[in-house]
Amino acid sequence: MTSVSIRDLTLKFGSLEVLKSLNIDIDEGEFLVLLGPSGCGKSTLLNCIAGLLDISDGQIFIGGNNVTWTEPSERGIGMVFQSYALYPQMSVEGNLAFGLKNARMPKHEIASRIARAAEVLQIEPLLQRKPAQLSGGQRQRVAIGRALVRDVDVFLFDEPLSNLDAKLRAELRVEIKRLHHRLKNTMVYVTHDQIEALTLADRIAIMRNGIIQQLDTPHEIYNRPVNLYVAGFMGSPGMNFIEGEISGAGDSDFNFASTQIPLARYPFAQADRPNHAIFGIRPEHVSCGTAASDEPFSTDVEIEVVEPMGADTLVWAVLDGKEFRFRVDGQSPLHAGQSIRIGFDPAKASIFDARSELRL
Amino acid sequence: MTDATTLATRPVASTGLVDGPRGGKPKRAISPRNVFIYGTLLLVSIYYLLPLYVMIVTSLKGMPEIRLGNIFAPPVEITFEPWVKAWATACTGLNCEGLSRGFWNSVRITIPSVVLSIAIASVNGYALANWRFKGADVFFTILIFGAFIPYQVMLYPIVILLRELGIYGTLWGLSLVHTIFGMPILTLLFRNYFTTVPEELFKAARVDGAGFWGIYFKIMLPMSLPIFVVAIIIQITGIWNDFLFGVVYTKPDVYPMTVQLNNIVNSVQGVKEYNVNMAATIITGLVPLFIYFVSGKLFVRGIAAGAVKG
Amino acid sequence: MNTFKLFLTGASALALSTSVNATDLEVTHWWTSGGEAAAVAEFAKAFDATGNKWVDGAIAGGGGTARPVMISRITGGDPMAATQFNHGRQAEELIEAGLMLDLTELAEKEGWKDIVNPSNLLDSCTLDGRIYCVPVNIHSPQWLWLSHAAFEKAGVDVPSNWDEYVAAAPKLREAGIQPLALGQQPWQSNLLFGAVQIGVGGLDLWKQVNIGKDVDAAGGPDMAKVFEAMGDARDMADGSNVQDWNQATNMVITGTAGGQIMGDWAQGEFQVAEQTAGKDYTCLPGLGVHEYLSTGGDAFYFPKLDDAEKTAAQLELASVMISKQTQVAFNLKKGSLPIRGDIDLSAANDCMKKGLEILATGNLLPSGDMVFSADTQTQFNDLMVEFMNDKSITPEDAHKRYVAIVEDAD
Amino acid sequence: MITTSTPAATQRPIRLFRNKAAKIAAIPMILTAVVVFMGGTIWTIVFSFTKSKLLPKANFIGLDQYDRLWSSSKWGIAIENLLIYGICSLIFSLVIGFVLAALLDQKIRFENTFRSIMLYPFALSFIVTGLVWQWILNPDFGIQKVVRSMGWESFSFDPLNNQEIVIYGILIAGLWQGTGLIMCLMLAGLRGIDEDIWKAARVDGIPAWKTYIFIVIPMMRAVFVTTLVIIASGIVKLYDLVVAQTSGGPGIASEVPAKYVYDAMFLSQNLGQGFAGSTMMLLAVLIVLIPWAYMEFGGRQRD
Repeated sequence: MTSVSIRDLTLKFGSLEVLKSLNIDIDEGEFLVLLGPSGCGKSTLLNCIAGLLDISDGQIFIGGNNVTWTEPSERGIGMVFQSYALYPQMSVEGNLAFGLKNARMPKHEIASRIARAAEVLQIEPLLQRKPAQLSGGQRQRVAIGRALVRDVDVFLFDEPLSNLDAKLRAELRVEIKRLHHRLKNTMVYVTHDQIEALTLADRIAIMRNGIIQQLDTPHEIYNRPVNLYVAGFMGSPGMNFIEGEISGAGDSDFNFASTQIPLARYPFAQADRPNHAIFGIRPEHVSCGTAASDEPFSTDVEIEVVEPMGADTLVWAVLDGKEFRFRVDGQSPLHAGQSIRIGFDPAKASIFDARSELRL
Repeated sequence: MTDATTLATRPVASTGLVDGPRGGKPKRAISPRNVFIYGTLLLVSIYYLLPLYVMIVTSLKGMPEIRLGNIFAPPVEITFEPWVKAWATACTGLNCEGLSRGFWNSVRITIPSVVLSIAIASVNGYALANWRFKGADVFFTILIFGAFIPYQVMLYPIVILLRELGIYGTLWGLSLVHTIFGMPILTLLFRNYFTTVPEELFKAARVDGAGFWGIYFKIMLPMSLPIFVVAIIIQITGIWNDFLFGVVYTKPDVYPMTVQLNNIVNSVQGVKEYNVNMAATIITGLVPLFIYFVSGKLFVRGIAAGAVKG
Repeated sequence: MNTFKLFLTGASALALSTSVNATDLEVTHWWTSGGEAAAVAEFAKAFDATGNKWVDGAIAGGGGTARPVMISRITGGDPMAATQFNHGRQAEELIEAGLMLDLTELAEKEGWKDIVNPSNLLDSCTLDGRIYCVPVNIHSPQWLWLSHAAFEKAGVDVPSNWDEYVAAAPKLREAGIQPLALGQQPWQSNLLFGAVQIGVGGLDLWKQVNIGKDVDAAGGPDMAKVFEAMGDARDMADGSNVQDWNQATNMVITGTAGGQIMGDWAQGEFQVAEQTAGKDYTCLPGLGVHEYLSTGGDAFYFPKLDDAEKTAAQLELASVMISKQTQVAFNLKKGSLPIRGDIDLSAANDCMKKGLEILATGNLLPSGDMVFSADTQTQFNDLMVEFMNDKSITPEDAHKRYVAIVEDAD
Repeated sequence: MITTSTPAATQRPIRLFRNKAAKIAAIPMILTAVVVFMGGTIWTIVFSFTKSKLLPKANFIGLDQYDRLWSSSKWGIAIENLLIYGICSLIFSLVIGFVLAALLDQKIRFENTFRSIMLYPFALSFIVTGLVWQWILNPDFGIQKVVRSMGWESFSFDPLNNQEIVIYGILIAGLWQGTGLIMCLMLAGLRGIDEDIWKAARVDGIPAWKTYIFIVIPMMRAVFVTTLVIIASGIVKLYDLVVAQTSGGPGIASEVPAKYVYDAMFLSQNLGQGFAGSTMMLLAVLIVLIPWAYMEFGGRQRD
């Protein structure tokens, strides 16, 4: 059963097209993350779903109903904002009750819903406080609670964790995931943080300039990005890209400078390949030292910078004149200036047409 | 816990201090910078306080002393007679009741005018900031244009308007006039203030099912105290001090205090009684001054919120 | 024009009458100085004696402040019951628009035509044969007021005419006395000019220029002399920094100034200061040269009200204002001349008596308000006040600009 | 799956009635803008082409009133005065207001006291302001006399009685009344500037005055816009202060346009002339305001 469906959604501000004919179907109980850099239109899309922006063309369905022209409060959604957007002059309880009061719900029903939400989010002791007296994490819990009490099928999150510090962000992230498992609501979640996207999402939609680049599971997006943009956007540190030529038709090679990478193991999507291509390999798919020699491809590189990050270490090296990053175990005793052997399996790589930037 | 951390920390042995700057930087109370700042501020303060001082001192002197002495000298013999005269017995035409006659009229004019003008301007600002609709900017521009129209120019058109509405000469008519002429600046301030309210708050309220008025009364109003204070002060000051509208659009039994002030100051009976004029001037200004001093801090906060963003 | 008339009348039908007591009449005027207020009190007393009530609507600041109030209220459909206006041409349009009460019946009944003297006063209240206002006093602006104390101090005899006065000016200066006191308001400079014009230029010239609007006469050598005299006056007034006319009068009263050219209303100030004409001060009509007075004055108009009781009370007020007793009481306080010739003013002082004599001999001129529109008057005011304050303007320049205004005058 | 055949949940709202409540709430503003300000302005312009005297009458005479207006030396003086006053008032208000705000922003003691002292004149009307300064500047009582009595006999400071400088005498009073508010606005603007800017400037060794002029002031655009609207509207409307202080004198040396208009309408009883004067004033305002409106609304993107 589809929970939220977006058909040919277009949004224009004057002559500027902000969202271009988008189509998304979100299943019931699905956790969809809209991911992209700032200005890509992801928050705008969320506001359209919520009904806070009037769209220029297309349709929006929620729970099977056409809500394209429906008021936000009647769409059956709850929304959580980046800045929490708590009403400063109301207590936590007042904040939770405000929407319900507007819907003229009976008092006892309001009370029981608040009690339930407070229990779920463990904010019972805070109910009488004002937002100003809460910490950032507590505020965001209350903001989630405000969506919760509405007892709706669809939750919309607009970068809810961006204002929190790293530690709290990780905690609340888990909590949102737990909440999703427990409530099984449909959730649409906007973020620019790929870790959040990868950890939370059932599916991720990567957006750029008002267009969805790829809509798929985190695994697919990570391992099989459909284009150069998605490949570069996902992963931190980012994928290594090397520009070069593909030679041969069957078991071809990728050539750049004096290096040749055999592509026999690479699963090409189609038979005809352009000459000019970009080869991408993630730093974490590179092995080094003795293990490197076991890989289908291996070569020597010179280390420029070593960045120990605790659990692992990021190494910046030079591979035949190109900058090349790879990740090694945190315990590896590497140092700048050293020469080392690295290797990887081209099957794990991604190769893109240099002109169209699409995956080959 | 603390013990553990201290123990775990590798102690760094002190290697001793060498000569040179050590510890907190010494601060001198009388630095050239402070002398400059406070000196300038004191000088400026004298410029601002001088007229008030002259007003008060003069109002406490008798006429002979004024004629002889200099205006900055404190009174040799303090007399409250000018104050009594200004308040209770100064004459204009046949009425010798001083300013007291107009005081309550001013109150009766000011309160409804302030309430009406602020109510309308705040809703305007709110609609302009949060519910933009097509053409709103055009109307707002015209409104700002209105801020530049000298009142005198609009006297006749307003007379015609009030007559057509059938409220010429009534208190409501006067309140309407104050509302109209207060609207440009107030709307500007309110609009600027409401645009500083986070948009997400407004969105959250819409998701919560609150409409135009619901958001205004339940969300915006309770968090706008500072800007309301600014608006109230500006309006009370303006309306209380207004002379032209008060005299043109009402009649003698509801003339505001400023009409009496004008009469006292402009009815010269022989010599100008500067002391009475000054006392009358201070008395007339007391209400706005009082309100201003009571709410000075909120005023600055409100101004900050109403002017910074635009 | 017609539509305007229509909505004016339509609007007055909407007029709100908020007073409870129908016989309360609100009277607007700008008489707020000491002598003036005392005079108004006489009107109020007399009117209250008829059982009605005078509601005083004094607005200080002169016609400039009061006039917008009056016009707004009359056109706004909420008029006062009576209002002061200079008679002359100022209220013509309000009458034409049908906003003023017609007093003709009352005037005929009481025979105003016979009692008002000089009769041209009533003429200026008359439009198309109907009478719309009550003249209450005669004012003549061409008086020179001299302080005995000042001349005594300077060691000169009190002058008996303009030329002697000009000659005495340096002596006054030496003695630290302001020779001529002049208020800064524009109309005072123009009044000075009017007085100099009749005093120095004489009657014929005055008539040719002011009534005949004769541009040649205005540009002629006689007028040049008038402007030279104005130059003298400017030198004598140099250093006079007061604003209001009665502040200037007060300088004469206290002897800090030698003299002032001001209308007969200055008389009221001397009276309030308890000074005696001939002993403490001297008054010279027509600057002591040509003893002519132009007669203007104040009048009261009665806006139309749609309340019969009020209308009756308005007529009653008009009748009270013109009655013998009130005229005497009012004008004695005001220092002006009464508008009827049939009353006994034995209580009048020297100056008033001088005025009455001139009135009786008929050496009279219409006032500036009657011959020129307010617009032209204001242009004269501006020119004269500019001239009196700016020494870079020569009498010749001022003369030229004067002629230009006369050319366009209406 | 969704059933695409589901009829729309609601009728498509008609454009005009979208935001209905907001539009209804804006009616007073729209009426004021259109009926009063626009209507009044058009009415004024129309009657400026007539020969109206005491009452507005539609007897058109073309541009005669404008001829007369521009050939009048009084109007010329009024315009000149307004220009001098306007430019000086604008510059001094902004400079003094900003400098005072910057001084108060130095984390000084007694900030509240100083601020109150500078702001209190704002609570007083122009009439009162004019009277007090007339009194202080009066050569027979005020500063001039005091200085002379201290022994400096030749000292001369009587701006209100000197044609050349009378407008500056009015300026002194105008600044006294208005700069406090400007200072407050500026202070608010300064407080809105990120502290880090100052830290960055300090680390970079940029002198304070340079930081103010090149970094802080450009960041305070919004405050300056509001301030300009307030100052400029005050300048155009300058009337009460002049009347209270000098009544346009000495002579006609301190006439201003608003006073010219008022006097034409109510002293000269020449409405047409007054309306012609006000039309010129409104025209001047429009010339200033239209670029502003364009900057404020035209160039800006909606977000």
